[in-house]
Amino acid sequence: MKITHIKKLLTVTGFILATCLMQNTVLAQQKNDPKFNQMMTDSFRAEGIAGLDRIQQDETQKFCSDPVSANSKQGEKMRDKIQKINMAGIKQPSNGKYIGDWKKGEAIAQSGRGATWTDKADVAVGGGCYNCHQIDKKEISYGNIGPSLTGYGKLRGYSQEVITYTWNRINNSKAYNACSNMPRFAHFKLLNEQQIQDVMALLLDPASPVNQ
Amino acid sequence: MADPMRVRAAENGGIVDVKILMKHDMEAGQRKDAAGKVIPAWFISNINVKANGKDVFNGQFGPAVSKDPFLNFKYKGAKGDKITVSWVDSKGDKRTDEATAS
Amino acid sequence: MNQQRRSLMKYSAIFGLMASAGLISVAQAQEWNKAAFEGKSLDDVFKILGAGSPDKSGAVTLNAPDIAENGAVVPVGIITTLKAEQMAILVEKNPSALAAQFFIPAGTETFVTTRIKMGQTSNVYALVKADGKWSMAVKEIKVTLGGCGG
Amino acid sequence: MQRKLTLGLATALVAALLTMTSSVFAQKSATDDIAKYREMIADGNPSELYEAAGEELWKKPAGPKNATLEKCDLGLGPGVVKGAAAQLPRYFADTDKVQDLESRLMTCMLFLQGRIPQEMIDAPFQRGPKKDMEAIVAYVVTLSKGDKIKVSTNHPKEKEMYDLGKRAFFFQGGPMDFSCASCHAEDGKRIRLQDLPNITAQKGAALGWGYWPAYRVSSGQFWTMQQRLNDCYRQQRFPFPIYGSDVTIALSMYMAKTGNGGTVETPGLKR
Repeated sequence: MKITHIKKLLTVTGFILATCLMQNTVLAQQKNDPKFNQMMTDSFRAEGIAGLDRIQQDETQKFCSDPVSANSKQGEKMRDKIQKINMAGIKQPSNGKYIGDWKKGEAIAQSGRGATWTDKADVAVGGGCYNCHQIDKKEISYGNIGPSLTGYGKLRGYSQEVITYTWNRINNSKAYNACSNMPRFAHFKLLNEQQIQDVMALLLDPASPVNQ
Repeated sequence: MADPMRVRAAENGGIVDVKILMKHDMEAGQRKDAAGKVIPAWFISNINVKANGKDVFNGQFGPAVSKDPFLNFKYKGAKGDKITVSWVDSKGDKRTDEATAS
Repeated sequence: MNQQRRSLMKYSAIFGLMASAGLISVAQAQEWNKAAFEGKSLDDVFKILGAGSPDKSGAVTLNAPDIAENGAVVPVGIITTLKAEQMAILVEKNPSALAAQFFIPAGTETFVTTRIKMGQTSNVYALVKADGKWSMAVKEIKVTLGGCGG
Repeated sequence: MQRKLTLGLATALVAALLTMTSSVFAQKSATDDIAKYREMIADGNPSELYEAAGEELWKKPAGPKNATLEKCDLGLGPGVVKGAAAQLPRYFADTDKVQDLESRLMTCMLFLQGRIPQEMIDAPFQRGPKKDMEAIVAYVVTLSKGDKIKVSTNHPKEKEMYDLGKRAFFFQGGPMDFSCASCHAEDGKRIRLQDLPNITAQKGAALGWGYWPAYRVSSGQFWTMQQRLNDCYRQQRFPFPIYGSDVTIALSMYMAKTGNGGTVETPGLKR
């Protein structure tokens, strides 16, 4: 009787201790620096559609702003947590359709416009995909921050598994890699469902030039 | 008044290498302003270069020449040549600058 | 009186001649070839310049990059071993093909470099007129999309 | 008839060339070609046009006090312009602040000429008082061309600014989660065909810091470092960084200090 009590107590203590430790590592990632916060507050002003709320970080942004800690062993649990949060927000297509029009997808991939303070709120935001990825190999002006997507469907196949993974990845890349450099296109409503379907088609329509 | 040009002229082996930078917007008449109105074309149309008063180069530009135009050519000449560069634009604005071949 | 008048006329004639000699550049300024610069297609401009159908010639070199990082500034140069008196740069896919033309007096090298705007990837032509005959060189210059694009 | 034939032939040839190039075109050659392009435009940097205007403005009496900027202290003593930009940002005792070139010039305009900094801060880039500032900057930085980047963090305020700048460099925000580090923290990266210097390392920081201010061919404008940073933040989808604000100076301090020892190549010529 007594022993089980102690056991319970130990477990609880252990749990509390573990939680404290975890929180400590999370806190240790980057100390809150009032001076830094003050600098950020004082240095920016709202302009056009770019309000000051844009420097109010969410949990993901806060965590990823300290890459040394985020990439450390101690950061691992937090990475999982961030990924889970982001995964939870992903919605599958409301009409069950994953693949749209690859030609429209190519136009979205080409455009890096939108969401800056010089853009109006109604300017369609581009995917900016070529900024970081090779896609259709006929386009020679492509970046390399992300992996090459040339032959995407041809190489990986067109299974539902590949389709769902790709859908999720475009919707919210942070569901798989907490501090991926890729924007969370659905989470921040940069691209709507139809636009994502079109980008999906660019990668996964067998007729898309990407898969030729 | 139009902004001054930068004229460099360097003699080497009896050939004077002339490099000219002109300050001009070279508006092509294709762009729109913030209000959506077409900005009318306005560009340097003619450029004349003389060395010691004698023509060594004549050029005609269209609006497809880049903003702040650059021009490079060479002529048979000598150190100390007085080089006079003049341009006139499509609105009739003019600019003349001088340099000495070194 | 008559004598005086005649000498005055003679004087003004000489003065006029001197003035026109001195103002050669102004005269040329007024001769900006409006029709050629407003010509849309290559053929339009060839016709207006009296170039007919210029032959490609190894004696004409168009010095330009294969790729332009930005279409707003594309360096292009013409160099030729021909005794060129006139040279021109044309961009096939620009709204008006003729970008610039140059007149080369005797004693000036048959070499010129300038910078032009290109709206998109296009063939660029270097035209050279020597001994009344036009020759040309052609090169495709790719205009790439650059930067973040925002 | 003959023309048609020649043209047809030319078109066919070009078409053949096109198919050939598009299939063979490797990225390597594309970046090599970009390098060739840059080399071709390197001679004849239109920054020179701004620099000449800036020298005139430096020596021209202006402002309520009708004074010139010739006694401006950019850190090497009143009136010393040569080499001054290579050592900025730095701490200035008279303002008790770390200042970059442009914030320091605003101080000189205030002290010497009686010009109100707020007018400069509020002016849009490339117009009004900013147009003058840009020309003056072109003049000042040209006089450090070829010098080594030599920025100190010996003063506690300089060190503090550096630390703040480093933190700001990694600060993510906006609807695209971007920080400076999203693009500038790894070697060998590109956006489209543009190389991205790794600013967290000396070599990359020297490349980034050392070539700005620069004439941008894409806009046909001379851009100061303040405008460069402003547009970075615009593309990061951040709100508007205030001209001469601490975050811009802190980032400058971080870049310049990291790039120490590199060569100042200003004014540069950029896409």
